[in-house]
Amino acid sequence: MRFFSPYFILSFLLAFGAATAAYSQTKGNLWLATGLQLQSGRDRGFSPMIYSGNRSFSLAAFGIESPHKTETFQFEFGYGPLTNRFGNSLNALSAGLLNYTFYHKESPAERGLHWGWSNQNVFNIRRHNGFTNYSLRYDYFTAIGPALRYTYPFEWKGQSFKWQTLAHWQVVGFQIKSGYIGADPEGLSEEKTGFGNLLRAVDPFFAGKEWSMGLESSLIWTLPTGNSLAIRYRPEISSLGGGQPVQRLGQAVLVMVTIRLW
Amino acid sequence: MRFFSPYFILSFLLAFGAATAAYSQTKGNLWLATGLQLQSGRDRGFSPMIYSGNRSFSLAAFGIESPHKTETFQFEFGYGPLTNRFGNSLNALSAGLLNYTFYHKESPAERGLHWGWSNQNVFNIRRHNGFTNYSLRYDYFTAIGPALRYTYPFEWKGQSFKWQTLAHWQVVGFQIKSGYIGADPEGLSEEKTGFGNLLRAVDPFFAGKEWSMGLESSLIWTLPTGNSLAIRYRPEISSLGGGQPVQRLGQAVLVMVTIRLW
Amino acid sequence: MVKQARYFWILVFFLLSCEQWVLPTDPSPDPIEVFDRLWEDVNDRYSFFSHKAIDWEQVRETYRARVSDDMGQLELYELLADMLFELRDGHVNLSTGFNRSRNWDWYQEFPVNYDENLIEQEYLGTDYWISGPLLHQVLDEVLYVNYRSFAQRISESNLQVVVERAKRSRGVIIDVRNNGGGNLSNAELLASAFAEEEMEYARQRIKSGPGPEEFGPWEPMVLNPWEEGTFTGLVVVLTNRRSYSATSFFAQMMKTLPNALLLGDQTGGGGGTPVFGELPNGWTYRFSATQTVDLENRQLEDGVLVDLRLDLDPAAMQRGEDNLIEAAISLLRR
Amino acid sequence: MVKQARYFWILVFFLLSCEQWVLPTDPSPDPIEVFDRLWEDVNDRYSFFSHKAIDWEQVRETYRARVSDDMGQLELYELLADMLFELRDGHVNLSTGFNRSRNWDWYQEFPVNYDENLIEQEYLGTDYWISGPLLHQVLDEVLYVNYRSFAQRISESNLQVVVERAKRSRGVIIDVRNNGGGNLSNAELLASAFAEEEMEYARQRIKSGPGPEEFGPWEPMVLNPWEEGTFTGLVVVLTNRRSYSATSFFAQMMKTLPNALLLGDQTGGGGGTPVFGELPNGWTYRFSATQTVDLENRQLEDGVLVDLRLDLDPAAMQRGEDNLIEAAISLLRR
Repeated sequence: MRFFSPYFILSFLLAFGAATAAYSQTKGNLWLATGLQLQSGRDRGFSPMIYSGNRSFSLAAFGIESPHKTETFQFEFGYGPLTNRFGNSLNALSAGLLNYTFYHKESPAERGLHWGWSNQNVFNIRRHNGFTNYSLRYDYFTAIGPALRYTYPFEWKGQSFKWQTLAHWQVVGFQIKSGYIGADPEGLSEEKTGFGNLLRAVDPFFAGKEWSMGLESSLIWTLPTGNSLAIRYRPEISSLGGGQPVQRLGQAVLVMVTIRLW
Repeated sequence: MRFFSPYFILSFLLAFGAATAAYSQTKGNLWLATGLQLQSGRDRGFSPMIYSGNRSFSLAAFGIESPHKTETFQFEFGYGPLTNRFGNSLNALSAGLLNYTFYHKESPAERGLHWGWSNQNVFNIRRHNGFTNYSLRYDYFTAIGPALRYTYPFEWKGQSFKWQTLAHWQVVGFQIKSGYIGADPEGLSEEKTGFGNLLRAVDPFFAGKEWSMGLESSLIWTLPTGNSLAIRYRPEISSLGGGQPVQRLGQAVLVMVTIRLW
Repeated sequence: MVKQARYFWILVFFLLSCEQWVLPTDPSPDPIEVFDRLWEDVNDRYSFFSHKAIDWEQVRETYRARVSDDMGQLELYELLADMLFELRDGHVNLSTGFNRSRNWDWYQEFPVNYDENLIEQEYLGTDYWISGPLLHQVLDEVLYVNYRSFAQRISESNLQVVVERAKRSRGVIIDVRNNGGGNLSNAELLASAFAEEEMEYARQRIKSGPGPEEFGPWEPMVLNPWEEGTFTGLVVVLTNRRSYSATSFFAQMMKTLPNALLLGDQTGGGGGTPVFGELPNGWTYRFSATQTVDLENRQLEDGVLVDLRLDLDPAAMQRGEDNLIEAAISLLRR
Repeated sequence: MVKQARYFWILVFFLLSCEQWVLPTDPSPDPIEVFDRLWEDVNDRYSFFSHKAIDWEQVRETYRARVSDDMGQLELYELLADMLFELRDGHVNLSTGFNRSRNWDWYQEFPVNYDENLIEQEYLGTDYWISGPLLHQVLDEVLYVNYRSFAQRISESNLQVVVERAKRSRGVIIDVRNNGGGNLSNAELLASAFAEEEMEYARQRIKSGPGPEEFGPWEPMVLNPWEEGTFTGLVVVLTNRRSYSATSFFAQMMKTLPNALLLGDQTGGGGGTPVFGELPNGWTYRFSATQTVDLENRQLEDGVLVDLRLDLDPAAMQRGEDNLIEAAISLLRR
């Protein structure tokens, strides 16, 4: 997993970049970022205790900026051990795809406030190291909601800088969670047919009962070559209700390079 | 390890980039690459059998090109399980720093054959999963030797491409290897003083008895923005004699992005 | 433009203030809180209340009165251990680092029926084979296999040699007395080497909600013949009251096979797979969260009954004989 | 320009052709090759040839003649097992998947002196404490601790409770009979809880080259008192011939302490740390590669002698008594 994700993403981008390089009106960018995420979470299916720790966290994103809108496809990956305050531990892995679209028909793309929407898909899996049975639990959700972006460019000592904050709030979608005791979602094994089975395991995701929102604040230093180096701070929360509730809180600090593809 | 390496490298580059951006005559580039390495190796301290497998392999490099010479500092990291043909396994981790300097006073930097020298530092550590005692062994060497680079730029369907092959051969240096039975190098524990101890553990590295050589062949697609995407093939061999000999053979295929910093 | 940035500062502060709301701090480690958490989790997820006719509300009333927030950790441990003891279940433990509570009534009141020293000296001898965790020796043309813990993994090559030696013998004895269980996959692998065809041997269901009768559907448990080849001659499995958990499942698998029979005393039970939990003071616990029944809907929790009931005879032991092994040998040689 | 590229093609082909030269293929799995590899590796790395007066060249002559490339794997296994048996070392094994060779003469010829059923029924009872792998019970104001395998990790909190209970008792019995060893760090941790001050208890050296007497320097092995607090009252350690490897080291540590004494039979030995190896047919093996001597330069390989020699008495057993435990109790209560 650790290895294949950036590999496949880059392969995809190589192919994708080649296909879209012909667009003359657009700009294509690639982001690569890596850093640490302080994650805290609770899964009632395991314990009433909070498990937290510093995980490694990386992301790779691809963005297309056309005159009227900006689209970003961001793949995220986090992995590491979390412990509770008595030293019990679990290993938590997250993989997600976070897509943004922002509209800037009336104002320049480089500056100001832009509205848009976002789509978030997150898969979380954790293995408890102290439990011999039912030690694996996971959850997944996909949801859409509004997004907001604020960009403020400035100069400092003759260099170009940019402050950018993105916010997203997931409103409606679907979720799948591990069952009351075991790893398989409730209802998954009742029938033998694959798809009917899957449908039984899917629950709705509604803002109010479920939550997922986050910010991405970046301080970006744009190089004369058009590439940039940046530091990003990325707080986020998520909470899935029903069955055994799952809550999570993450704060990642990342160093990031942006590569202008065209 | 997995997380800190790219993180620190990037932090270092951010600082380093800022310091050197003032040079007007030079070009600064950052490479990031990830892929798979088919590694085969034998450590007589463990077994007469070859252990091989596909490991994840990544590298981050920083290069400065001035009118007369090109310098590259490349950090490499590989990790993964290797198995012998009966299914026994060990986990092998490699971390290395490979530096190149090429001279091109008489010919353009973009084309042709250039001589130079290289310095390679590699640390390898492996843990055997089937052995209960003395299951950890490692080796390290640092050596210098000649290097050669050939660059051939060409155009295809209106896009700029470049074929580049680098070769290096390590001639003289130092090595430290695990002992006859245990992980600690022979002689390491004879005295209690740290430095005298370390000197006892160090053996010379001489081409003929020891070997380390490798190639890096890249097919590079240069984007209009000055950045590039590339595929790199990277065969290498190394062999350390004396005590319990260690031999290794690696072939990595990597996808790579190059980021023009200035 | 900068004015618009205010939205963002509001957002940032909102998000940071969510922390306590989304993820409240850990519950208090006070004895009353600890007691309530444990009682409630057992109430919600334990699977044998109705089968064992346990009134858990009544248990709460008895023990809750004895909890106070100024009691010591040792007293609290003893109280909780006593409460869990009422479940009469070997898969229930409370682990504290200083002690681990357990209920071993399922074997402590019954004859031991197993003497390891005797088996090593009189049956295994010094030249028995060690194939991973399987210790085996040929006794009067019969292959005797001793397996002491299903927690020890059987590899395919371990099993291969047992099957091959079995084929050259007049039958197999598998001794899982005192085997306290372990991993179900080892039980399935070992039993699969003696199965001629696919067969259902039990059905299992799992708690699916906090209600006392909230269970998922009954799922069949199926044994498949080992693909590398099986031994379909006669097999005698020796069990005692200390054959527990995965060993009960193994006994049930073998009992279902037409070519195998169980000899000795019934198994201790352990038909519920345990789920784990944590208390706010860091102690961990486990208890059964599933039910397993045989093909006649008898709970495996009550133990798997043998086909031939036989106890170890002290007089035979005095002669240096294990009369269970001797009985199995004469059965197989008949 | 393109002409220069030829250098590179030459380089590439050179590099690829190096493969066989840098990394020759695996040796042949033929019996003769397998035999030679094993004999040679033992010859180079085994540590007790001179101490045990073994003529390994002579052993080669005896066994090499019986190897042929058309022999079966089972025959080859038996031949190699017989050859390794000559080392008279419990830390020597050949593992093949179907069987594991061993030399257990160090206990098989001696009295067992240990009955687990007896200890469970008469001493531990049903209400003993379980602190990780340490099972303990107070007997006549004396703390009896039973530890069955140094392979099972002792945690700091496990040890804490033993030390605390020890402090409230008139002395401690640590029963490591039948404990076949495991991890030296568990031995050091357990012994450290009874050490008043830092002390050297043994010296160890490791093979450093293929010559029969090529060893690194003697390194002292040191026991440090446990930082969390120690029990410095009287301790009796019970050992038998099956106390081996890490258990011999533990016995040696305790023997060096002024407040502890050993009772029972000497330990089985196992004073060499085993190194592992692989044969070209995939079998693995291990054998001793170090030597350890006590403060009088006596090899731990020969076993650690007890302070008080005592065997289990069948008459006492008949009465339901373990006379070693009884002797330890009366020693501590004196």
